[in-house]
Amino acid sequence: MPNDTQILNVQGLSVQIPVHGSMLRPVRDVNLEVGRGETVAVVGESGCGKSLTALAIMGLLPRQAMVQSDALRLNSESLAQASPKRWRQLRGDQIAMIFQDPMTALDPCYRIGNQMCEILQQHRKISRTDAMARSRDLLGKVGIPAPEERLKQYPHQLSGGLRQRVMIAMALLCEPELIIADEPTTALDVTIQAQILRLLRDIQQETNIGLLLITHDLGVVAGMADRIVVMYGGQVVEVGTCDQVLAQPLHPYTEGLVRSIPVPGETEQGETLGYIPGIVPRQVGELSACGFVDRCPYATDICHAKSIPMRDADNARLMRCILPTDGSARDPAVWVLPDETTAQGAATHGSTPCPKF
Amino acid sequence: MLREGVKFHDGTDFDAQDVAYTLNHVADPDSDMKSRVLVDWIDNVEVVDSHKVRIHAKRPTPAALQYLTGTSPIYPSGHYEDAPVVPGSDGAERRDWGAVQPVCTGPYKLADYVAGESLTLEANPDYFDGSPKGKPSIGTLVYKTIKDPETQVAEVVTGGVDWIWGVPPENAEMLASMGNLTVVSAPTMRMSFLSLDAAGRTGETPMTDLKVRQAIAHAINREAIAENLVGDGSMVQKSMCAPVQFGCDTDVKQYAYDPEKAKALLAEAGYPDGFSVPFHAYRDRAYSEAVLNDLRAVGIETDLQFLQWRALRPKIVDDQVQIGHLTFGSNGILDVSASTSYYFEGSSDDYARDEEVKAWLEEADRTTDQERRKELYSKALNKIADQAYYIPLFMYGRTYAFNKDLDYPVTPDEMAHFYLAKWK
Amino acid sequence: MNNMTTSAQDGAPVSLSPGRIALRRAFRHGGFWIGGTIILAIILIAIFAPLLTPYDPSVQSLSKGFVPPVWAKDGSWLHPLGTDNLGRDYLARLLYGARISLGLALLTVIISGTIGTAMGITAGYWGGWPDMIINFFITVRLTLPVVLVALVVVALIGSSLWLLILVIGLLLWDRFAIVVRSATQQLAQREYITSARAIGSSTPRILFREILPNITGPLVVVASIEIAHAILLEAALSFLGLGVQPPDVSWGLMVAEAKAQLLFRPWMIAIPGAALVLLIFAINLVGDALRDVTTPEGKA
Amino acid sequence: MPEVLTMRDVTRDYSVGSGFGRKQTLRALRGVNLGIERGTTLGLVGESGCGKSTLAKILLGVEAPSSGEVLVDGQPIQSYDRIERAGLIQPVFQDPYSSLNPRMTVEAIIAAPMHVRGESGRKTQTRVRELAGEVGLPGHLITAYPSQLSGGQRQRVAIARALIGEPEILICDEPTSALDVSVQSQILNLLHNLKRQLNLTMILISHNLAVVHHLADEVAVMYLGQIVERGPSREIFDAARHPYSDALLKAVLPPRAGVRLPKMGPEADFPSPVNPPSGCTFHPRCPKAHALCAEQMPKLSGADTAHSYRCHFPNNVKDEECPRV
Amino acid sequence: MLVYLSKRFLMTMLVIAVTSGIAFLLVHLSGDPAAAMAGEGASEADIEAVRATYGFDRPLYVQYLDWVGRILTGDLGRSTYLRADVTDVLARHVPVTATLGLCALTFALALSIPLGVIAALRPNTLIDRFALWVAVAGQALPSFLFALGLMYLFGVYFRLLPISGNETWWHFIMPSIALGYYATPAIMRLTRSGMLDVMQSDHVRTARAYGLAPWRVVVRHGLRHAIIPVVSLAAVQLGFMLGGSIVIETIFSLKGIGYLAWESIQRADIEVIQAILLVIAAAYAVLTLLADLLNAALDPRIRIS
Repeated sequence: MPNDTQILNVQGLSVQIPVHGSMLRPVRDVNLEVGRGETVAVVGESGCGKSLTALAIMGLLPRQAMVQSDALRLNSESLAQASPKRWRQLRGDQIAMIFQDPMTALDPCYRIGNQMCEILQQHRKISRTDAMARSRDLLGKVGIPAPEERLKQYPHQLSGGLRQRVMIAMALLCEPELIIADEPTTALDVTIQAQILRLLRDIQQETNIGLLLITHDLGVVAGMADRIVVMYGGQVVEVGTCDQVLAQPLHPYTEGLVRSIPVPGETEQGETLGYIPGIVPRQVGELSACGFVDRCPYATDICHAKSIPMRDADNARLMRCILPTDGSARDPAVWVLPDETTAQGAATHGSTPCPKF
Repeated sequence: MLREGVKFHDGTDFDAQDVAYTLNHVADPDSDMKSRVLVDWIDNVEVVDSHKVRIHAKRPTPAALQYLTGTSPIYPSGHYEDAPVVPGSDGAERRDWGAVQPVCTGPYKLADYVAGESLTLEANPDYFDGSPKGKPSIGTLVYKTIKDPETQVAEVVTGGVDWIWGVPPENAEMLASMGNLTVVSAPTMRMSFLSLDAAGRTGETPMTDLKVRQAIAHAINREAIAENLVGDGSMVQKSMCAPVQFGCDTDVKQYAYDPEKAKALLAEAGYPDGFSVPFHAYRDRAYSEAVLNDLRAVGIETDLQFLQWRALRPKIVDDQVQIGHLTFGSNGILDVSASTSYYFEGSSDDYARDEEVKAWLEEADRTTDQERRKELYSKALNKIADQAYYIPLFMYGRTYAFNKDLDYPVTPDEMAHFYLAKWK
Repeated sequence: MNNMTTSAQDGAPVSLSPGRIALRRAFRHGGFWIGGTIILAIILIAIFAPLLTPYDPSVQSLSKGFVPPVWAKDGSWLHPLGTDNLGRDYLARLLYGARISLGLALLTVIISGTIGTAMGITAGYWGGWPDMIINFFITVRLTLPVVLVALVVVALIGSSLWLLILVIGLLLWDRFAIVVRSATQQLAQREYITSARAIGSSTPRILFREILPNITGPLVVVASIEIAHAILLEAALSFLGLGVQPPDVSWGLMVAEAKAQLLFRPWMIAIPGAALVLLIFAINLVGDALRDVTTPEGKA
Repeated sequence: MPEVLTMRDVTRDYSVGSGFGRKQTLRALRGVNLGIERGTTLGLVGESGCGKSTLAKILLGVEAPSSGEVLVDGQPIQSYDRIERAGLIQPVFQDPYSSLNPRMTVEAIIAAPMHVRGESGRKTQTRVRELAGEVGLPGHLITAYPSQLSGGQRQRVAIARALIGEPEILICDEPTSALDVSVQSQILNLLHNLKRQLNLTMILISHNLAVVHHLADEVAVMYLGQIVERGPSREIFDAARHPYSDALLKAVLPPRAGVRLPKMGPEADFPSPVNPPSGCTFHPRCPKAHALCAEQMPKLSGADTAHSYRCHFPNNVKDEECPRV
Repeated sequence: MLVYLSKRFLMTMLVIAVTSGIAFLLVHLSGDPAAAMAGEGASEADIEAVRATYGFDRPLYVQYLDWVGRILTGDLGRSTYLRADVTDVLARHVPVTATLGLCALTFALALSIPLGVIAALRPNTLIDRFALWVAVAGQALPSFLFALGLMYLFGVYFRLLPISGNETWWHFIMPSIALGYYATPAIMRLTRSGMLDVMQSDHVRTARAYGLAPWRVVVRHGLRHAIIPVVSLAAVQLGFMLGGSIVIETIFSLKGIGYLAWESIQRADIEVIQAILLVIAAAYAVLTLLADLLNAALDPRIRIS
């Protein structure tokens, strides 16, 4: 992707958090790029570091977290050394964020209009009347009926779906170049989820902003993303376009995920589903092996011996695995294990050398 | 015969009409007078002429003059008309006589009064000449109630107030050494004694045994308590009366401090290992503790019930007090009939219930022959001592601390006579 | 982040119960150590008081009153902390006083804790009418000023030690009830309570096996607060002359007896006062530490 | 086959306070009729607030219906005492973090139903260990506390506890929605195997249609306290009649390349159960709503067949069969 | 809102009614107060007379109903010792205690809220530890010891402040500090934990994610929430202060209701004691009601449903 259309460029991002005497490393050496008008989905299960990556990009991590990066550029402005003041100017203005739970993300003590105006007036020299007018227009734009009245309402008077629309309107207030949406529909009902995703997608295409979508739901990714960044254990393990990754996952973790999801119409009723044995290890210390090695059915001695670097694969894809880059040497059957092995997996898990700090 | 030329604080003249009015009022059982013993003897009061009254007594009352000094100030006629009407029980109305602001004739007049808080007195410029009290020297007096003794001491030390009394005796020396204070101790008429249930009002207890009572008397080191604990101004009380009172015979049987004898007596009474008994007290816990300590030393274990007077009093009335550590101040009346008679004439406070003593005392209270009275009182007090009905312990002392610049004569009657005080 | 799985990874054959884990964390907590050591020392002093001093705390020697402590002029090792107005050894009184202060606090908290926990669990578990009624009682209790009510009762009935314990115990249950009620309400929504009902557990089994063990955390914290509260309340009542009565002695009573000496013999009030402050300080430290280790966000 | 579980016209009302004072009635269930045959699995689908969880609680006997009756094996559920009832119906809950008592060991949790029955001997102990193996729990975890287990392991413990009393009916309330996808599939496999081996009757409550599709023989769709459509799983997934079922099906986003977001979802929001819309409660959100829908609650169609539904204008139905005719 | 208010009012009335019964029972616990009221030297006949005068010979419930009946007509009874209507006596003492309580609360809030906020914003730093130690140490010091210490230091040693009485504002300084410091740790802790929670809440994260100025985040989106439970606690603490001022008022000879209560207990002035218990209960009930209303004003979720 050419540089001039790039909005966000993150290179070598790491986060370390001291907890009870040891140092957690929930994000390790993450590279990420988002272009104008592009939707990039960061996918992974709980504990993979995707949300912390987003917060690190926003500069919102708690004080005790240590963030390092080789590059953190927004529109070619380097933010690695930016002052807290500069961060505040950018947040809400050039980068906006939509959170998971619309029930709690709005301040219950203030009216919708009040909260929107507050943000607008923080970043723009604008009268309260004008700010209200813009807020109302945006509420209308995100499909909220009777926006004038909504401005005067408190968040708890709105349903979950409406609140998430308000959050989207809020994100659009200052016409940002990048929106980070962290699990924007997880807390919503399925029928509402479709509406909100569609709204996000429409707005993103209309305004040509970059959208960084953080989610665990591969279904959402399939509907929304241009490119997919798969994270596991704090690392990016695979990068590719949406269709490439879903159709032919390269990293065993991605493959295992895809194999474990039942799809009506594809998988049969009661068909034994694939699954990834074991559990996500604790992210402490330097890696001395592949982060996925304990759960990987393809693991070899090499995987145990050293950490695996990212490498290029076909069609401008990236993968962090020693298996062939063309997707060969994969066997869907390896994921379909008898249940007893689960037990074994969990049981033997403790005996495998856990990375020590 | 009343003095002429005396004026009330409101300017009206003081005459016989006022005296008769006041005394007739307080003698009325409905008058809400607290110390009935002081007025019960009055039948009615008659005006003879403008400055002469005649008091008709119900019976011969030799201490009448003493009682009159403690009864009540004389108020102007019609004084009680102002008493507020308050609801009584069952919707009936009664009048709160005591709520009327006093109008008197004394050297100081009341300038301001806030119940329970403060009292401001101003010198009475019209105070009659030739009064034995003399004209007051200090212009304005302000009494403040300060509840905590420590706070009182702190105030007098820092000059917040000029005069306090009831200073803890152990602080007297140190207060005196401060340099800006005069510290004086004086005896009082308040006596401290043990009431023993000789009459068996609480049931058949060891207290009904003379030997036990005598043992208790011997067990207590009264000298040590009076000297070391109660401090300056205190002294051992020898008889069940204040020595300054008329008729107080102190030459009665004395029980010397002798724990061995006490133990022997207990053994004789059938309690070689002592016994256990509830002990009621309400004032000055340290003094009670000292008594308890002595009792324990001879084998009498006590269960101290230290109560507010409010809680103790009903127990006394309800026959529940085997040993009571009580005090009595006789309202400053210098006559034994105000103290001894009160305790031994069969009232609810009488735990001796000795008919002979009662008869003697009643006769003495009604006889005008002073020698006969003395004799009768002596007989009664001797029997009380012999029987160890009550065990006299000590007379309270009182320590005063006041500004060095204040000339204040300390008197032994538990009263503050400010008309005698002056600034140096 | 994912530290919940640590032990599973260690494959430790011996599993630690949450209570043991909390205790383990407590032992790594500085405040718990300091406070716990002080409390333990005071408990030992209370238990072994007769071995630590040759004096009987209630034996008087009227002629030897107000001996100053050893560090003051005229002090001697005969009475290291001096004597009081009745000539009783001050150190002996201090040592024996710990017994009453601690014992009284413990007993009152057992009474108030039982009442409060029973009410709190009832209100929290059943909700509805029982909750309303108990809430009402809590409100009524809160509207009654503790010190005043205790004073009235003790002044009018008399202040025996047992009455004092009973009165304070009957007055201090409100915090237990409030905390237990809300903790139980939260628990009652947990699915394991629903599960317990679905597997046919009897109500007592649910209350004692499922709920009670899971509210021990807040319960212990409240108990520590209330122990301190009871000691302070007894001291306040003693200060007004209506607390513990002789020959028993408590630290509050010692402070009360010594307050007359505030200006001229300040050590007499300072010694029991310092003991009192130290004890409550230690209890508060331990209470704080327990709060830290039993609530996950306490250490945030 | 006989119905092992029958619900007849079950209604459940809650009284809810609204801010300052006034109590209102929330009708969580409005006349639910449901029958389940032995050995089948019924998937219960609907969005939050539709009454799924209330239904589960009533079946478990944890809550009583406001009206109507629940029959188990032909007997009213009240006629069983709490231990008998527990022997018939057992739950598996959504959140494995809150469904296990953190103060009890895995062994004690699994054995609890036996303890409640007063059986706590050696036999129970052996059975607990056997069962732990059957649900795939490593043996050494038997003495562990829930906080030391992963989410999947906890859910296995919950399943073992539900099975130890050998119940006839298993009620699984969102058994996998709190789990990561890679773990979810293990639990689905386990449930499927157990159901087959033990011939369990199962009620699977879920908002995830993929999960329901995977396990259920029959599907019932709930909307605002009512069952709006019920039929064999295959029929519902292939040819749903009720527009709401249709909307739910369309909202499923499979993780497959080339999938695009569905064109439309229901426009308006989920209505408040305190003030339900008039007529067909779905009409404010329904793309096919006519004036009739706002006035009249549709009757149940096809009640005598395997596939019943409540709609005036159903999909996939020939015009002449349409209920409004 | 109106429904809620009238419900709350009824509840409050019920609480006060039950409290009045308890107050009455407490005061009559020891049975008949006549013996004590009759004073030293009273004969049995005298006591009988007092008993009849004040109606103590009637059954307890009749006395109670009589008392309640009179309260309902606004008559709180009459002090037998002070010889004045209790209403007048209270009218003189309540303002003193109210002033003391408000001063003490102001002192406590002024100290605890900033300390709590700062501690929460910098958790586990020196300032946080300092605040916690202040709280732990503060709660360990009995208020009477603290009061005596203050008096010794500022009254006697430095002679900066008047020791006793309630004539001027200066007189209120030491008592207010002595009374208020005890509430400080509780309020500080609540502020701290409330701020800790709210600063980690989603809406504060939103506020920060939209670049709002730090003070806006802390005050508008943080403190505004954290203060809501503090309001309730402050009301409760003020209620405690009304009842708990006995010791402080006695030490500083401040003629408030605590002082009056203690004096009246010793004087067996039962009508005053009853009335004080009732007034404190009513004040507490009113305070909690006010706190609820204030909370409703602060939190629209309570206000608008």
